[in-house]
Amino acid sequence: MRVVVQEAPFDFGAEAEAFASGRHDMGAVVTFTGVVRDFGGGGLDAMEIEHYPGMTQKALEKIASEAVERWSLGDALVIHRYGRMEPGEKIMMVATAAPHRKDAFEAAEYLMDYLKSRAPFWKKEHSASGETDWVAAKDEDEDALTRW
Amino acid sequence: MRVVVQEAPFDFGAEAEAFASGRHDMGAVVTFTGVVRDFGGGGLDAMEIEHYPGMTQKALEKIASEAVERWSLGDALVIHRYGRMEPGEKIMMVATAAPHRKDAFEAAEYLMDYLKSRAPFWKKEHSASGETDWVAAKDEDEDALTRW
Amino acid sequence: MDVLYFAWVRERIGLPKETVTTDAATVADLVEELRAKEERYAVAFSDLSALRVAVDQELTDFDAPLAGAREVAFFPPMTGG
Amino acid sequence: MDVLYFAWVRERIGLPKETVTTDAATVADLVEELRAKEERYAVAFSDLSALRVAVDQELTDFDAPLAGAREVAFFPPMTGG
Repeated sequence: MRVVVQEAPFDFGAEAEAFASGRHDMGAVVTFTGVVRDFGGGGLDAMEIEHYPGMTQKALEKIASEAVERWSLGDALVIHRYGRMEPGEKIMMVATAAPHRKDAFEAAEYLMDYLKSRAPFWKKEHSASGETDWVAAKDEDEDALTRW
Repeated sequence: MRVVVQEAPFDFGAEAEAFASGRHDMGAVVTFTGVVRDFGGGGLDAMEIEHYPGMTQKALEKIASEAVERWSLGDALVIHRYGRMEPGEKIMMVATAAPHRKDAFEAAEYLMDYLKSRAPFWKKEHSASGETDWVAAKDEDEDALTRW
Repeated sequence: MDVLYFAWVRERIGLPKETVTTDAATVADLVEELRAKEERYAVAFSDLSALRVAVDQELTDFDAPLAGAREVAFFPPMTGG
Repeated sequence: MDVLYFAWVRERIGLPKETVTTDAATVADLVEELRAKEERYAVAFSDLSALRVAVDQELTDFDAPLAGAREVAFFPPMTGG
């Protein structure tokens, strides 16, 4: 299990390849990557992500450990950035490895649902017109936790 | 949308990176990779995959098109190998891109469920002791289709 | 009409493909003709619930008509992914 | 005790961190003390349902006791991923 919190970009392809390689006992590998979206034609200039340095790493480790245990994962990976990112940049990724696809998918969705609403990150959008807005948490993201 | 059927290995990291890059309108990218498993300590020598050359490409294109339409995907990728593979080798991958994570996950699971039971591939296991066995289709894989 | 066999169906019948001249109206009729040909066909087609069929490279069922069909393929349930 | 603020809570109060001397028994008691300090605190803490709290870097709720706590953080619902 590996959990990384960093400001710098990460190499999604290399991380995905390294995570999926050399596994002889895990038949299924799932990855999820979140990308900064530009809503409608150049409206978004940048996304800024604030986090809680003392808490972030251990909150993510707790979420990842719970997923590994619950689905008997062979491995799990979480990488999450903070700081300023432009549209198209990758914000974060998770990866899960399990003997069967159902477990790998479920564990990745669990990681994402908890990262969305229980990891101490806050997104702020900087629009091209100079305005800034904190992204509001969505009820559907909070509701997503009830399935676990 | 891209569908590839080939005997040669594919570069999972490079494919995942290329698929996920430069998307300004799709916030969520999911990949799944299937790996040849060695069940219990060197029992499996190789996996051999037979397919139906005239049908495979179009069956996969149909499955992928249905996923793209149903979840309004920004893009979908399916790569599936045939021939002989050793434990640890990647058999296939799918990737989906959508504005939101729920759609990207669901579409990837849909692709996998249909690839398992509706694409003309047949797996044969070659054991280290020289025996060969056609892998039997699982009831649970057929049942998985009922959710869609 | 070309008739194709895959996986253990191919192995039991002993060939991947053959050309068959038939007036069979449906896939099921064709199966009856093949069963009557030789023991290895009778064995391969003994349990249709363990088989799948494609006509002109589209999955279908054993009731499917064969009028105009150029290619019929028999195989076990698929195990892709 | 260190009190930390994140996202718009930080912006409304105007600082990321301060040291507070308090006898507050619970998070809710601490909030009452902060609200009474200055208008900007009253505004930031006007609707607790829009806030989340962590004590010593663990998510908790406003009823949580503060005995022995070294760090309390207030912030809006998280938006990671």
